[in-house]
Amino acid sequence: MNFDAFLPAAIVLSSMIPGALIFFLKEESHRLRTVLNMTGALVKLVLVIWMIWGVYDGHSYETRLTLAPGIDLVLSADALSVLFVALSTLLWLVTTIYAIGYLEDSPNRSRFFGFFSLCVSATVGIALSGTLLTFVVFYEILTLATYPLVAHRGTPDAARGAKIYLAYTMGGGALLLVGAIWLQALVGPVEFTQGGILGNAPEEIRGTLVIIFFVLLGGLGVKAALVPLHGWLPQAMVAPAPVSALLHAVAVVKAGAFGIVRVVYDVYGVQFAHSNGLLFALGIIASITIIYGSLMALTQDSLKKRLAYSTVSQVSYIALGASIFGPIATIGGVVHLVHQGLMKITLFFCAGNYAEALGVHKVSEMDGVGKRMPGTSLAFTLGALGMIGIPPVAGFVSKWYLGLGAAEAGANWVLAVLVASSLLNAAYFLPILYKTWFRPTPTQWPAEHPHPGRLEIGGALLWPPLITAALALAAGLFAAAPFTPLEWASLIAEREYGR
Amino acid sequence: MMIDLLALAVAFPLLGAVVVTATPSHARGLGLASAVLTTLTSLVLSLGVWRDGSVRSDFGGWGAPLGIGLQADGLSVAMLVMSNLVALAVSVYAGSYFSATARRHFWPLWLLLWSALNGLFLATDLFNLYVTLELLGLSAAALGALSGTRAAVAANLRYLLVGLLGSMTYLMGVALLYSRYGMLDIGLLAEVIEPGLVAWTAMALMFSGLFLKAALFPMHFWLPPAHANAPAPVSAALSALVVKAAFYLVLRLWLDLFDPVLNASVANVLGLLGAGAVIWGSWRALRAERLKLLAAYSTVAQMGYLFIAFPLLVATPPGLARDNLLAAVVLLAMTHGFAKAGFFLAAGLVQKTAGHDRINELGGAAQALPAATFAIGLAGVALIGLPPSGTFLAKWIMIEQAMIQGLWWWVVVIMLGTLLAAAYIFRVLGHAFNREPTPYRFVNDARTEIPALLLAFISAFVLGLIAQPLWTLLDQGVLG
Amino acid sequence: MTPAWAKVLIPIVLIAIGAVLVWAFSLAALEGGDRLALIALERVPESGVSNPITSVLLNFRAYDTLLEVAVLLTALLGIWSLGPAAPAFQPASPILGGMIAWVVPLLILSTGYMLWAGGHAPGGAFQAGALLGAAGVTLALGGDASAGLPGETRLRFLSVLGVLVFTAVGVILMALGYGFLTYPEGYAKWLIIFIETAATLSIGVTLAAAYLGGEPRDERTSRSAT
Amino acid sequence: MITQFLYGGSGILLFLLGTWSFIVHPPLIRKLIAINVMGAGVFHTLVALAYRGLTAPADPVPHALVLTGIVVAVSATALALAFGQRLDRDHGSSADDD
Amino acid sequence: MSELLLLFDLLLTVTLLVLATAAIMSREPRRAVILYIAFGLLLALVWARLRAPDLALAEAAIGAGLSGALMLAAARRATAAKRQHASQPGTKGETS
Repeated sequence: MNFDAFLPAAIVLSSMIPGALIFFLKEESHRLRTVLNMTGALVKLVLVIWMIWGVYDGHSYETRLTLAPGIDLVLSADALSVLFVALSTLLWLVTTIYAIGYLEDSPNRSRFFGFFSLCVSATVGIALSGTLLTFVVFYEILTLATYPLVAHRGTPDAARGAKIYLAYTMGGGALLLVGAIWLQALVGPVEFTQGGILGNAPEEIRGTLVIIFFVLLGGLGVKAALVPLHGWLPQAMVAPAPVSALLHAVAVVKAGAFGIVRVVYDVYGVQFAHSNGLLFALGIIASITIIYGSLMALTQDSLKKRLAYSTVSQVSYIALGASIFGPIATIGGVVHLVHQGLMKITLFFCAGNYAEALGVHKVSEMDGVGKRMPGTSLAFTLGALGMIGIPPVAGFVSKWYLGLGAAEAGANWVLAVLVASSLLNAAYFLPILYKTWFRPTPTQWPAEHPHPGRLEIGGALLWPPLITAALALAAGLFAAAPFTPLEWASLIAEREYGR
Repeated sequence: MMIDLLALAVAFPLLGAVVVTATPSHARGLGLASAVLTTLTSLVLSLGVWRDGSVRSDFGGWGAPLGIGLQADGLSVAMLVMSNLVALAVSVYAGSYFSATARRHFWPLWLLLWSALNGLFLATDLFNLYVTLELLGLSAAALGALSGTRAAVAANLRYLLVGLLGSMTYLMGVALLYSRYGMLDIGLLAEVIEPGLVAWTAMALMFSGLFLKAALFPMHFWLPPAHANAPAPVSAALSALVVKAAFYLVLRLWLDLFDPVLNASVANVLGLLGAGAVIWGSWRALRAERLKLLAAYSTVAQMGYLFIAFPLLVATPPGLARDNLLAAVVLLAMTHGFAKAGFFLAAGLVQKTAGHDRINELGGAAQALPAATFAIGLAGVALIGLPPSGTFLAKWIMIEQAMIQGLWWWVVVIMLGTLLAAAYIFRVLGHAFNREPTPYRFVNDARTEIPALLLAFISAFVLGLIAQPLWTLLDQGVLG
Repeated sequence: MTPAWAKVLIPIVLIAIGAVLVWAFSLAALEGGDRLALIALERVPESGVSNPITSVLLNFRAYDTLLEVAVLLTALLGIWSLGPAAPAFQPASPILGGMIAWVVPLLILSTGYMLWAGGHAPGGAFQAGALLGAAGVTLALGGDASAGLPGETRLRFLSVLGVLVFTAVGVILMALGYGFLTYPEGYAKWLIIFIETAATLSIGVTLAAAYLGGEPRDERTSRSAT
Repeated sequence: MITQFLYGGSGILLFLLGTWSFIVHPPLIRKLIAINVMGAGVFHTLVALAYRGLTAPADPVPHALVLTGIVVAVSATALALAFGQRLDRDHGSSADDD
Repeated sequence: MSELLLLFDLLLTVTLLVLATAAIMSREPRRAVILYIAFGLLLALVWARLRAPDLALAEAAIGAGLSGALMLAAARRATAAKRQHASQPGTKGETS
């Protein structure tokens, strides 16, 4: 087997194998576990960089495993998948560091890190899926791998949250499965192809294809937290902070959003979806979700829940981008896949830090945290500003392209949605920032765990948010430089519309 | 010197049973040795079939119709491999599971059961099948009662009697076929059998007998108590292999013998019963209070899927699609074998540690036995039908075929069963996450935990991803 | 108990099944012809014995018979696994005791005859084994708590003897190149008698032990009825 | 031919009688008798169709099958009775219904 | 000759069926078993008539004889136990 045919599989395995090994480790073997984790993460990073280079050069990588006649498991790399893979790999590395610091001295870490690695493997598998079948396979594995993470703490709350999470995702998985099989029964094996495969589908099955689109959307919408399928997301907040970070920025919601992008562009084809009114329907759903999520975020006092609803809202930008016909909006949606990830993971890291160091869980308790934890708060501020869409943080770039694309497509109502949403974002983030920096520090924090070193909190917890915040800033500042998410997204859009 | 692997696959466990009966003090060592030997024989035999096609051996040199022989083709070998691997794992597990006295009883009966299974998968003669069925039924019931509780004895007595009723009914069908066609060899009969009252009645009799043994809804009533109360390794074998053997026979007889007789309405009735099994079994599993009872009801449900395949098979015209469907059914049966055996073995460990198997109170035990909990989880993945298990692949093919044929009803049943299965599996797994403080060591007792884990792992990962050889195998005399 | 509707329904269903069965059977019997009779009878001389049933049982379909002996063994092992036997019977009356004194030797004698006769006349291993078992049962009825069976070690050995000899002969013949349970020409008769003898002992012992029930116990006096 | 019909038919009747009794009579001993009558019915049918008139020798194959069947039936009966005896022995003893 | 034989066959068959029915219908275990043994012996006779002497022997010795003896012992135990626990409610030997 030559290397090109093995690389996609190797990228998946580079986290799956360490993950499987970690289960067998004794609880006390910190060092070995850390070594395994970090080796996996670094190897994956190296492999992904290799792949980016290759894809940019027009190389194609494909691992194909025939399960049964006509049923192939295909991992392949195109521009879109590489973007998502790169995001997952990078953020996995950072999150692993964070998690090692966060979970110090808590029980069942072998189990935790095992599933953590599986979760990333599944995400990368989703990113690299070359067929709808493969996508479904990894989509379900992701459900399986995240359930233990959500339930990890073992409290009754965690059990409840995990149960709700499972009920939603299993239901969604079932829908996706039915949709995928239905599609395959109709048109044969569904391989993701730039420009879609249904362009010349016979007229008489078009109606069915539209129904299937909504079945698939129902399945993907659960993970992407489209209203009204978002109910699990706030409940899943019971998970440990690194898990929330991963779930919101990289793994679960992103998998759903990525799936929607895939289905629209590479299965149905944007042309087909546009001419059959699918894009419009998707746009409506995404817009409702954006507004609803922001409104809900406004009412939350719990910091993590506010962030969770913010995710509901922000992830739908990706769907929104996909729903506007035209390459510029596509760029906006696709690039937001990365930008939202960077910003949201920063915010969750910070929320974890506040909770860990000061016992601060609620927005109302955040008075003056900026003075007490300046590093964390700086990162938080950057993330929040980015979410609102203030230049030069990455979020601005996404919104700019989305708006431009909407204007170009003549969808003025989308512009209204964007403006409204940005105002709402500001309404729920700015008060936090105000509290953080401009309110006096209280005499007593809810539950303070002073850190012995000279930093405000352990380095493993402080550096990850700073790094991701810096990346979010850089992605906005240097948006036009080569190899930025924006440039890559343009490449994707070019290829999708090019053919 | 001539090695007849077909004969040895039956003779080795038989000789092993003889040896362990005669020297009960060495039962474990000798029993394990026979287990390994038998498994090796079966694997070598299967490899041969996989490479060179089906083999047949006629004992006594008389040949059909006068004599009896054994035959291994793709279908029988697929079941043979699954059964022998599962049985080997169960043997290793049982080596540590049973007390010294129980061991003396377990090993000879277990090896007899094994020879019955091997004999059944390889048989070509209708009456010979009756004898293997009886050998299977008697040894299975005796093994099931080994746990010694009153509930186990009563349940397995009922199992024994129902099994007898089934075999007698089956035998009546055989007698009818013999009286019309004057032979017992399946292959020869297939050449002369023609649709008509005689063949139809014989089929109805034989199939009803086998349905009883396969616990097809609504004839499943005997299964849950018998399987739930047996000792864990025996439950594993009963649920994974013994009922599966009856299903295998239905499939075999249908494919090889009754194909011209079986029409769509018969197949639909089978599918309907299967659907009933899926819904009812899953529902009862969801409501079960005990872990092993849950597993037993899950077996009822999983057997249902296998029968749902019949209407799909009948509706699908011969060709690639039908071959795929057939392979999917076999894959489903194999995956369930591995998964359910792994599940029961792990459940046995949990039960032993906790002293009971009431699901709602299992938290501590689950935490203390990560390997067993994992095995349950992995087996659960296969039972639900999540990827990358073999069940997923099989269900995918079944659903696709059902959609292509426009048989939406079966899609609904399969999906409903899948969701119910997810509910009952995660009901168990939910208890694994709790705040019981226990030092984490993944494997505590390798000899019992590793077999369970391996079986579950095979069901969840290996069979789905490396299913291709099964198609190659089934090409030997079954497909096409 | 069965509900009232079932009491009515079951017989009706069964009668319907019976009608179909009788009909099918009459069709089958009419068209059945000679079935395997001619083929089998024709080849009896090649089988090494002249009693056709014995030829079928121990040569044509010897593999069936092997499994059948295994079924018998399974039943015995199952009985043993269920724990100790029921309480012993009351001692026999003198008349019965007197009868036993001559019935048992007679039964054992006829066992030998039956076994030998099986080759050419009605009889054979199963009938002989049954008589042997009957001897054990008679002893048990007479108050012998061990039914004349030997101690555990020998009892275990005797009970598996049939399967052991049967399988071993099969495997050895296979190893010698004849094929499993394929008797070489000229040896068939003696091999069949050898197998039958072993099977008879096993069957007799198994039936008697099954009648007694319960696990074999070591403290049993090793008086042999064989 | 009429002999075959007569006896074969009575075999089927016996089979049905046994089945009926097996279903409706719960006591173990009655179920066992029922099973044995069912078996006898099947065997009887086989013996009837092996019969080829007073002069011709009977078909030995069904005979062999029946012989095997008889032995299997007695094995099953013995095992089932041992089960029943075990249940009787346990009867009334406490705390074993787990 | 042939009519006589047919009459004989009919007689045998009717007796056989009557015995079987009686064995099945009898509530009292011991009586049922004894009727069953009688049925088995008659069956052996019929089989001897059907030119199956081996089977006749086997049925008489094993089917009727040993099975009968086994069941008789069980029936005796059941009857004794019933007498012993007459006051105790129970479902002796019952499976349903």
